[in-house]
Amino acid sequence: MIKKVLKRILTLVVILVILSFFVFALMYIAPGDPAEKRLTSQGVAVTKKVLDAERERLGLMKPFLVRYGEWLFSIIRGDFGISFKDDMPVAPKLLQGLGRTAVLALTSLAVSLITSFLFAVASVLKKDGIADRIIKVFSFVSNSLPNFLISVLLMYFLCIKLKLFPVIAKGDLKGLLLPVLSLSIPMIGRFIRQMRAEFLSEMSKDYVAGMRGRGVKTGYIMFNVIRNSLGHIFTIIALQTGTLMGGSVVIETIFRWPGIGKLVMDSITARDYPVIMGFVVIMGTIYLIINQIADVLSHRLDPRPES
Amino acid sequence: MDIILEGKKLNKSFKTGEKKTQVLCDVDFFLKEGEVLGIVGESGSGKSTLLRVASGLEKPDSGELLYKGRDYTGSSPRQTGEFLQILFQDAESSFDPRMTMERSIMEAGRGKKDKEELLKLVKMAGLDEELLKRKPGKLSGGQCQRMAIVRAFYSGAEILLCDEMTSALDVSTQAQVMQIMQRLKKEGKLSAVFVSHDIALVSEICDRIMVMKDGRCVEEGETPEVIGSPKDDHTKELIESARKQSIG
Amino acid sequence: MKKKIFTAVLTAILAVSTVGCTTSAPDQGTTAPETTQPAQAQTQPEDGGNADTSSAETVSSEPKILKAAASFAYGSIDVHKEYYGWYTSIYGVSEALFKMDENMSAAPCLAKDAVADGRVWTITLNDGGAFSNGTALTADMVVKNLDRAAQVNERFAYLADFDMTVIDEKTITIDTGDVYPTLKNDLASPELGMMDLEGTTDFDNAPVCTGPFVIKSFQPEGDVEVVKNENYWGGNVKLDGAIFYYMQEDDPKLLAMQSGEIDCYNSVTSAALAVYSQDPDQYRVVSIPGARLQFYFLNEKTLDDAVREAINLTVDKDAIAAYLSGTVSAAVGPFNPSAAYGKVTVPAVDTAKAKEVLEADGYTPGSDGFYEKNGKKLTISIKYYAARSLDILAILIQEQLKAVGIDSVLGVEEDPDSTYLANGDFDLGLYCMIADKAGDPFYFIESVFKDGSYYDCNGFDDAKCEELIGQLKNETDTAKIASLTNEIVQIAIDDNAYGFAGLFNKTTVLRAGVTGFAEDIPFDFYGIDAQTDIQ
Amino acid sequence: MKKKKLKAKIIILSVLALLLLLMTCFAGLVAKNDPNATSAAAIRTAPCADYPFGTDNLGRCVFSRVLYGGRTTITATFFLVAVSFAAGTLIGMICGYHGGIIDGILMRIADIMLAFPQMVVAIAVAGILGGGMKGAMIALGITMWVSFARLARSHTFSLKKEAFIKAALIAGKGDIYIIIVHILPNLLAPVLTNALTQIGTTMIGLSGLSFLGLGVVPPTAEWGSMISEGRAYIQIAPWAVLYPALATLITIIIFNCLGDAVMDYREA
Amino acid sequence: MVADKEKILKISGLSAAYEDANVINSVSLDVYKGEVLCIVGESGSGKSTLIKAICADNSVSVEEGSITYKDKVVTDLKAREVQKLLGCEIGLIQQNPWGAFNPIRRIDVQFKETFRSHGKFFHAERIKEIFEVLGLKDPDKILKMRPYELSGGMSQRIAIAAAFVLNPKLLLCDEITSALDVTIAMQVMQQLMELKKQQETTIIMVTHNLGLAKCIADRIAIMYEGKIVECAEASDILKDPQDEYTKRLISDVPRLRAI
Repeated sequence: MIKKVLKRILTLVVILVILSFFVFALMYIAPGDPAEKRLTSQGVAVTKKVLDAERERLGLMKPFLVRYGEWLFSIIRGDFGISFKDDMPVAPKLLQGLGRTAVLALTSLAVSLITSFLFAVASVLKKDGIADRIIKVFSFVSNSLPNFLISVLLMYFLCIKLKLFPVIAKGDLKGLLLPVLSLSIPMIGRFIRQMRAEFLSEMSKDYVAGMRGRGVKTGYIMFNVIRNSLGHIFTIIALQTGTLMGGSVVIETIFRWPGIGKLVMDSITARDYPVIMGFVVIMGTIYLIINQIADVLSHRLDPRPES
Repeated sequence: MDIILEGKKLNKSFKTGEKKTQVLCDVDFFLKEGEVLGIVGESGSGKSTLLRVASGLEKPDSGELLYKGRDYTGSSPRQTGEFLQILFQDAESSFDPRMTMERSIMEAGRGKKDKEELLKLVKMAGLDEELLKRKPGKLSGGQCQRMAIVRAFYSGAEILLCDEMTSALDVSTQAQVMQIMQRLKKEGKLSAVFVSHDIALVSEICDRIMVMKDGRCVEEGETPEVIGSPKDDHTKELIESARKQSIG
Repeated sequence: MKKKIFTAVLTAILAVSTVGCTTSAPDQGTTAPETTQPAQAQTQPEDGGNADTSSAETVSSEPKILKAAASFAYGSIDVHKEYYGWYTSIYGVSEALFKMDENMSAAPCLAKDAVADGRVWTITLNDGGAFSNGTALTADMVVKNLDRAAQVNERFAYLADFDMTVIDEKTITIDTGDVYPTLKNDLASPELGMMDLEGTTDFDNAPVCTGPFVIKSFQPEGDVEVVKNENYWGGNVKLDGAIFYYMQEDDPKLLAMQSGEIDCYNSVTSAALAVYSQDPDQYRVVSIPGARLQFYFLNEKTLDDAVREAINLTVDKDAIAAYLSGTVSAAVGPFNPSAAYGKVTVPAVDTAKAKEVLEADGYTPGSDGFYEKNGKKLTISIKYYAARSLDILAILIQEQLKAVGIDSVLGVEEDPDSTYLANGDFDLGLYCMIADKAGDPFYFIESVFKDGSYYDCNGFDDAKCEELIGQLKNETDTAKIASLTNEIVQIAIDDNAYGFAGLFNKTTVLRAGVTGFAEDIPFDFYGIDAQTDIQ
Repeated sequence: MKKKKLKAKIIILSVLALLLLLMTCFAGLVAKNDPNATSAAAIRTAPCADYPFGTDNLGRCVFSRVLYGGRTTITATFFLVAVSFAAGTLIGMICGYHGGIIDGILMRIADIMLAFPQMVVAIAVAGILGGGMKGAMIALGITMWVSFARLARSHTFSLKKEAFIKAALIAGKGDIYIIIVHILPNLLAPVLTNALTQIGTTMIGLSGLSFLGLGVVPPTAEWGSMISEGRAYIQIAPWAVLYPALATLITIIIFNCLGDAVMDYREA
Repeated sequence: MVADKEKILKISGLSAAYEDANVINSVSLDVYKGEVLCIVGESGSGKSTLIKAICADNSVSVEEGSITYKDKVVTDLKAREVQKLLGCEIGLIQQNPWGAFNPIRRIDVQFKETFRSHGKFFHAERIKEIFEVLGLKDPDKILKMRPYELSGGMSQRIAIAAAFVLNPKLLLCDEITSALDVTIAMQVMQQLMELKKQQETTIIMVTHNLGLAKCIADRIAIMYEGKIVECAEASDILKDPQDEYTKRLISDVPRLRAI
């Protein structure tokens, strides 16, 4: 068993190195550099002399491979380096951003999972009934509007018209509701469709007819069906958590929830390489770890060897 | 009649997860030209695996396979396809659902495009020409299996490997298919290995019978001997259950 | 088995209840109907009773806290570093020796005045200038501040070459090597705000300054809260405190204004302006020409004189300003027309003349109505970047050129400085920058018109212009500076190397009753001060 | 009887989809005004006779922009989905059929692509090739082919075990022949259904990128950028954002329903 | 000797459709208490649909006629009543040995579900008795296992146990041995008959295997294209079949003989 885990960790590391190289190369190719972005951030003109002095200080003059090597060597030692944007250490920035994004991501994941789970079960129980059709239409509609539009609409109606929420969230539970809602609506749509398909395919299995033949109550049957489809559902959730942990730039900017998404977006515009690279490493690791967990969990849930 | 297909000391094992299961242990078999060899055994006895190894679809761990004395142990299905064809239990899934029967059969002809011969074989199998235009989904199980026989002969193969070919069919359709096999056998055109779990069916068509249990050949001989005076207990048990269910 | 179902149901109820209870939470703010009476502020109990900002209140028992939205927030508030000084100045925490006023001249602040005699400037400090911790501001501390700024801020490194001597408690002389006419304006830059270098322990989070307010709470790249500086040297401070919410997006700012959660903010978008103008007695909008210039380079290497002239005759700045509905005022030259150095003339828009000029240069209208010359269609490559409404400018210019028969193709870049400005790959390159940093024209002329400067990318090179720039460098007399500047700019305009489209207005929106948010000072680095008040 | 009903549903939806495509392709006939013509006088006018959907903040006719925009959005979306479909299915089949190291490597690359931050790609590509649709499509394309590859791979796994593949091997056919003649046709239906559902996600992706300034180069009309531009004026000119959003909504619903109907038909 | 028996099930003039094809047309059949009735037919003859109709499976739409079990008209019962009926009155065993239980959950937990659904408590003794009759050694170990770990024969035996545990009066068996090897099939059949004797259950056995029917059936009904073409005592039907189809069916069965 240990050998398997080691092998997985090795592939993880290899993937991360390749990934970081690609991103570093992309950033190197992209026009503009941190020194110039930093000095002209308020639109004030700058002289070449000042610009070159700043580039020298940030070490941008070194050849590409040397800079990548330096970065890789420092990251292995766990040192995420100093941000090019404001000379602050990168690690605390990223971790704080990750923390805030995690709060938003995990709450909306929980809310979406519970709601879509209830809707999916309801729509499977009364297949092709009115409830099923309404849920189906909702799952399409909720998935077809861009989240920045949903956020503005939510903010307009809930904050201004109905005055239920403050526009400026105070970081408390009430402030969390609107961003979670904006994040959850599209997710609920996707989850319902995926869960519904999973449950339906499980319902068509022989053992359901067998249990019905023994007069087993629908509640127990549903429990079995759900229990069996959890395996697949975990893989779906894992995929979704991966993207969620990357933070939603849009939601975080509009609702002033400074998570890792917004931090990275600002860093990209400011060409703040250490932060971007740090993000890629952290996100890569989180993403691949979540996938491993999903694999282990779905194997635990459905121990049958891959038929 | 000399031996056209032979297997010596064949071994095969499968690795699922950590544990390794031995499916064939030192199995020998031989088939003479124009003869039908029956292989009987319960599920898990290794009879289908033996067939797949003989057909080249799977490689044996050890042992030898000879075709007319020539060793073809490691050869690929492309090479074994020159002299043998395989008939599967689920006839419908042995044809591509998207292709018409005619195109599937022509594909097995290795470039041969001989409509006459095809029509002759279709008539021999007692099938209507119209069926050639249809896709497998539109044909019944029995019709598909007979089309499979047409394909086998159209490809010019000398040996037919039948893997439980009629187990999925109803009794009446099974009878129709077996009539065709009997006729081919009489005309001396058929040398086949016939694998089945139904010893009664095997006793009707096969000249020699091999009984397998847990990957080993427990008994082998001419049909009347094996049925009349079985030596191995497992063979006895098989014959006993069959006799109980026979209509007499 | 039962247990599992029970827990599942329980979690479902829990989730639904949290959603339910918060939505139906008793709404503290009165949902007064949208009457003309200013919207009731959303008083949050957990916020520790902030001021009820309805104007009916005369004697307010609660503290007077102004809430504003800030478009930027930095990771540190060390006055000398980067542009952090801009924001400590907006927060009313830091003050420089001088302060820019409405007509763009440096008014006294911590310093009484600054007199130049050839290369030597003598600066006398205001008496009574003191830090918020009580220690007086001495000449020696001023010199130490300027040295530190030169050290930590690349853009002020040139200060290190000056030789500064402390004469007495209140006077300093600065020898600038050769003539440096704009020193007084430079000393008004917020980055040169005064900090008590001995008294401050944590420069990034709690600098001790002289301003009317002191930091109460500072979240790096987040919200900032300030309170009145009890012993402010400049007299009584009207406000008790202020909160600056960091809001990058325009929509939340508009909605926060409407919900009453903020009282004012600047750089208001045209969309928000349209909403505020529907409710004039609730929102007061002040829009004055600012110093941020929208202009375009015309590439002399790829466009011949006739084409450049035709373009400048076609682009209608007033029409563009109309589209941007109030956020931009049409520009003549790079500088504010009200300033002495902003007096230049631009030929009026005349599409007929433009066509004549083109046809005189051998262009003939092609079959598709676009001009072409010896078989090759005239197509202008317009390059821009998606910020400061330059995309709207690009669209409108393309439209206007098309009407005259000049075809054009739009190209967007994510970073102009390192793309079309660096490699000259443009015919018409749009750009937006601050033209008038602190009331001195030389900085823009030196960075754009001077040969070999950072923004010299359109091949504009005029001997007379170079010579005049040389004179301007050493000119101290303001009248002389103005006439020299006007002359240089006029040459550039006549050479059709540039097109000065518009000056971004400094547009501020204030809730009725709020005054003094630097709404009439055309610079972006001022916000609240001692006079800011909420009636 | 159920199959007949489903077949009818599929026909209706395909007709609707076709109608949509035709409407946008022949926008010229339907829309009177030029989509890019700005007019200072008509800034943000409410829907009226000569501007059926009103005008946006530059006085451009929203109705013609929705039609012409449809053409850009739909062509970009279809092109992107088609390319991802082709690349993904090809790679998925190769992985599914050969397995072993190739499968390992390609699937690891897929993992990397998924973990790739889309924004970084969009900015870098926008930097190199200049802004506009190209950058946006590459940024979206990078992650989209993976879903097709995974689907194709799992279907190829199950198809490979079918008897007709063994029969083809015996008939002496090579791997490439088997993949193209036998595996691909049986793979098309499920993967195409996935393509239909991907259309919706692509459109949303495009408008997301426009919101961050990485979408289409103005003045070309595109639903995503129209929504992102119009959203600032939602209080005073709601029609400028309503109609493009409605157009996106309807298109996505049509294609999603079509995808579902085809899936149900195949299963019935 | 058949007339005085008490009727447990009455199918009168039943026509029904399954997945858009009307598969049963006007079938009438009476089943007497305690007998073993075998319904023999080929695939597509409608025999499985008949079983589904009897246990009111909602995938079968009844067009005409009715099925009455004791006094209840099964075809008109609401879902709740059907659920009560199935299990303790009418039992069902399917062809797929792993079709009775959720393959990845423990067997004892699933037995509890069956008991709890009928308001009874988990009765371990009862199960062990039935396991004994079915020749299942070491019941405690089996109860803790998961169905996917078992062989076909063992799974089918546990399925039979599950059907018998609530001691149904009428047991429907749908091709329960066709997925098993011949030898194991014979053992399972004998054990099933043993349980039938103990609980005096009526059995309706659907199969395509005439030989198997001969061994265990009191009466045999031959079904062809949705109709019952012949129904008589097992011995009579084999000796002199009346209907043409039955004759051909009998002749097609391969005989064990030495050539």
